[in-house]
Amino acid sequence: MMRNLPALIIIFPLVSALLSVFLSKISLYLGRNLVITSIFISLALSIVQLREVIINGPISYKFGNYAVPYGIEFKIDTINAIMLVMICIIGLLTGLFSTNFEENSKDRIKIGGSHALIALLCVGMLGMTSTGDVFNLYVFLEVTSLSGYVLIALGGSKGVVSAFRYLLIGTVAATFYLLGVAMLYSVTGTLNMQDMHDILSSRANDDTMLIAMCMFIAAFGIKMALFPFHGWQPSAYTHAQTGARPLIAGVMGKIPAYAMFRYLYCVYGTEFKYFRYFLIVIGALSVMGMIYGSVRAMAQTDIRKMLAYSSVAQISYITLGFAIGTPIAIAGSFLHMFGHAFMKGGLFFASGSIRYKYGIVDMNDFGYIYKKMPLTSALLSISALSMIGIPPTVGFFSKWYLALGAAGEREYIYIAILVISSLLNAIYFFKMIEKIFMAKDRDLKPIGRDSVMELPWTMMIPIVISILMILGLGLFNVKIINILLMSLGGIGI
Amino acid sequence: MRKVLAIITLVIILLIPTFLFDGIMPSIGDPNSAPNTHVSDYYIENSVEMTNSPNMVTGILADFRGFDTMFETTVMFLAGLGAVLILSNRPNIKKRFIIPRNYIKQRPNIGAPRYKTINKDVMITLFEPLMMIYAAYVYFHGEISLGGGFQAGAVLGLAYIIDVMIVPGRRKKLFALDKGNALSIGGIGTFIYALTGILTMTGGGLCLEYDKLPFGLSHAESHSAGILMIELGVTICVMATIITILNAIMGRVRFDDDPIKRREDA
Amino acid sequence: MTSLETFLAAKGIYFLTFLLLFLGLYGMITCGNYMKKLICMNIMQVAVIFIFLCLAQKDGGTIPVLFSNLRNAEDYINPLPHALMLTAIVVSMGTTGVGLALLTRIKEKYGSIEEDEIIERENK
Amino acid sequence: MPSLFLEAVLLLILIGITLTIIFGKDLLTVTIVYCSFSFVTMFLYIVMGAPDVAFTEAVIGVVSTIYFIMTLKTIRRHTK
Repeated sequence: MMRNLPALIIIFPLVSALLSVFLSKISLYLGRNLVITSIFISLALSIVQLREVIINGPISYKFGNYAVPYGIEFKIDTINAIMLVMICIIGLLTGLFSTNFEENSKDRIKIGGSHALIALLCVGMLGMTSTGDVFNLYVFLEVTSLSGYVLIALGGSKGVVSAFRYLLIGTVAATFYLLGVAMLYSVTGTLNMQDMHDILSSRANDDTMLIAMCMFIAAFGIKMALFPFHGWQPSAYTHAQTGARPLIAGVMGKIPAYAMFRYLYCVYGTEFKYFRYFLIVIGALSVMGMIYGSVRAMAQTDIRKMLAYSSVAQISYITLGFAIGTPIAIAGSFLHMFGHAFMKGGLFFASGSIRYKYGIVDMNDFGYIYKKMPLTSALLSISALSMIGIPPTVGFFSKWYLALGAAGEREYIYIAILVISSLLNAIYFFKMIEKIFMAKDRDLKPIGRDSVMELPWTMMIPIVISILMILGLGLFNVKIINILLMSLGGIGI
Repeated sequence: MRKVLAIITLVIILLIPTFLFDGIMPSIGDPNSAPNTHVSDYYIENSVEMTNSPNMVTGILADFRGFDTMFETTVMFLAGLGAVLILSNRPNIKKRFIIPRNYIKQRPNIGAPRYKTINKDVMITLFEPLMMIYAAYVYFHGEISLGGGFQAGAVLGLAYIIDVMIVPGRRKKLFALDKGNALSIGGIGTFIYALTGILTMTGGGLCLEYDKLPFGLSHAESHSAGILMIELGVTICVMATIITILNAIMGRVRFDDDPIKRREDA
Repeated sequence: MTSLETFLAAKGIYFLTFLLLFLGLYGMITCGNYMKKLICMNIMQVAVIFIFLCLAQKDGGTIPVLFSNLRNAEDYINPLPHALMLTAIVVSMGTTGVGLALLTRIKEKYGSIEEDEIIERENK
Repeated sequence: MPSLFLEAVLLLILIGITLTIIFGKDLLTVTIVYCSFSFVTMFLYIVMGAPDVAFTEAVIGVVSTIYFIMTLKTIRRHTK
């Protein structure tokens, strides 16, 4: 059992997703409940695994017990162990949250199937995070993207068109990724990341590596919606299925960012000849993305679209940390990754709840919502404050570590951009807070569903846990940074 | 404007391969190039003994890199699930931009098909069993010669497609699967694959370590049994998925000889 | 080996394959019709498969199925890219299936699969 | 290795087919031409020494062509 932890974390949601449609035919909610239970089991297992990794060091799991470059290997260090926990938490919360959006539907395939998609999205992301094999990463990338396309397409007619555009551009990204793998394979002859790193550092082949890295940046840039490649993202996040939106917007963009980190630092390594130039390129893209995303977000009134554009800016903070390249900045960008998953997930939980209760998405109608839905507006304000970077929340600390790292490298322009971007964030998030607390009362009528509480309990749990995680990650930031630094030393930064 | 842009793109795209990708790949057919030496030699020399499968591609696909194949099968299931879910709801007829015309009144009655030189039913009844036998051959013979689970499943799916498409709705079907059932079967097929992984773990091994299958077999037998088990899962999943996607798309197509009732609910 | 063969092995085949890949990309960018975009997407994926299979070729090697009289590593071509590309083909087929399902929905809602018409109707 | 000539010729045919697809106006023609594309691809796989991949491509070519033609029944045939 303990030996097989890395495989079991993936296999539980996989099996539940596969059986979900079949079980829904037997009993209406059986498949759905099985999916939620299995993600919960995965969460428990991943916490156990995190403890194991912190105590005993990195785990290497070999499928089929074949020696390393010949079979597929999973490599778990503290960074991806924490990421697995994050994916499982958001996946579980999303699974609970999206149960509310299908009450009226009696279509068995739809109820079982949409939860199976959430589980498969989790499976794809869990696999992408933990794998140590470049081709295995491609297969998981495709699992993630396919379930993403379908979840976006389920959000209605506009969702279908944006899903189709995402499918086209996402497949181009996957093809570029495969092309990069082909180039690296042509100079190394292996597919294992660690083995590849050893061969690449002994056998310099700079031209091929240069072009392969361009391919990887384009591929992962498209998948995570980095600035010039972000075209598909705003409409896709806006029109995705309401129940699954926290998972799509909160986590789906961050896993390719982690994969890019693996390629930059684990496969290529700092001794690569053109390494500095790549950092400069990524830094420039991040800076442009931060300004562009914030400026575009200011112009929106639809809360979903505003949050989508703000994601373009926020993903750039993460890549900015990679571009600075010191351990403390990278740890800061990982902290921002975890924090932003809960902030953006929380904002989408809150906006989804408001839509569930009153059927509105325009911020101009949010007047007096704090009296009608106190907990939801608490989540909205706390996440907004965290996005801006007000001290007790996690947003402040991640930006603080990023700025510390930039100061250590004497990259003062990055600090200036961080401050400017935070101010722009403040402009549009204070606009939202103002609409919640000060706008005129619109006399909103709840649509249809009466309940004693503010919301059904399956929606309250995600909201409460998001608030707790945003504050908790902020309060215990030193601990998390220390855990992250443990592994960063092992990678050799 | 658009044409000029298109031509500029074409020129750039023709220039990229000439300059950017010039001389970065190893020469084709060089036995000493990196991809042909490092891992490849190990597979060629050892895979037949280690996996008991004379076809090295199947050995690698199903044994060394079996975990990849598990998720390849999952992708197939996911594609079927996605097609069914996307096509499970229709846009509201009033919100469509172009409301489909009802062709019933305009269409003249074609009557029975005029070409009667070949009796298609006989041809179909002749072809389908042959295809299915061939699929079974491909499945069981996959480790020894070409083929494997995927191809067998696709051939089975093609037999179904021929059965459905040539004479729709006129003859009793070979086996009828609606899209919900086909989807469930696809899920179960992939589950068989995952179950193999779980069985090896309960036998005390790592995931997909066929030596530890709890059947009490020798090394060679257990590898063959493991490969056959996962190929069975792949076969079922691929067959069911091909049928699922076909059914999902076909549910929206209006054929010339459809009964009238089905057109009006469209 | 003639000079043409040397040229083909070193550059020619790769050049043609990359040309195919970028022609597919060109089609995806310029075609206004979504169905043609989907087909060009398939062409791109096929081109990448060619590149992998080019890497697998070996002079004097035969297909990677065991023959009893051949035992050495240089007698067989590299089987690993073949296994990888089987996976890639299946994945591309899955993507095509989902894409076609999306296309059917788009046609039902917007009555067209031309990009400019859809953009025009989307903003109505 | 004489097979390189064959590969080059087949690749040239594929490029021609691709140009036909990009500049074609009738979607049914495009689909049928795409079917021939996957047929030529299958030959190319065999020449490259990958019969397993060729077998898969042969089957997939048929299945995806059928899907394309089925979808085409719901879609207007001529492009702009």
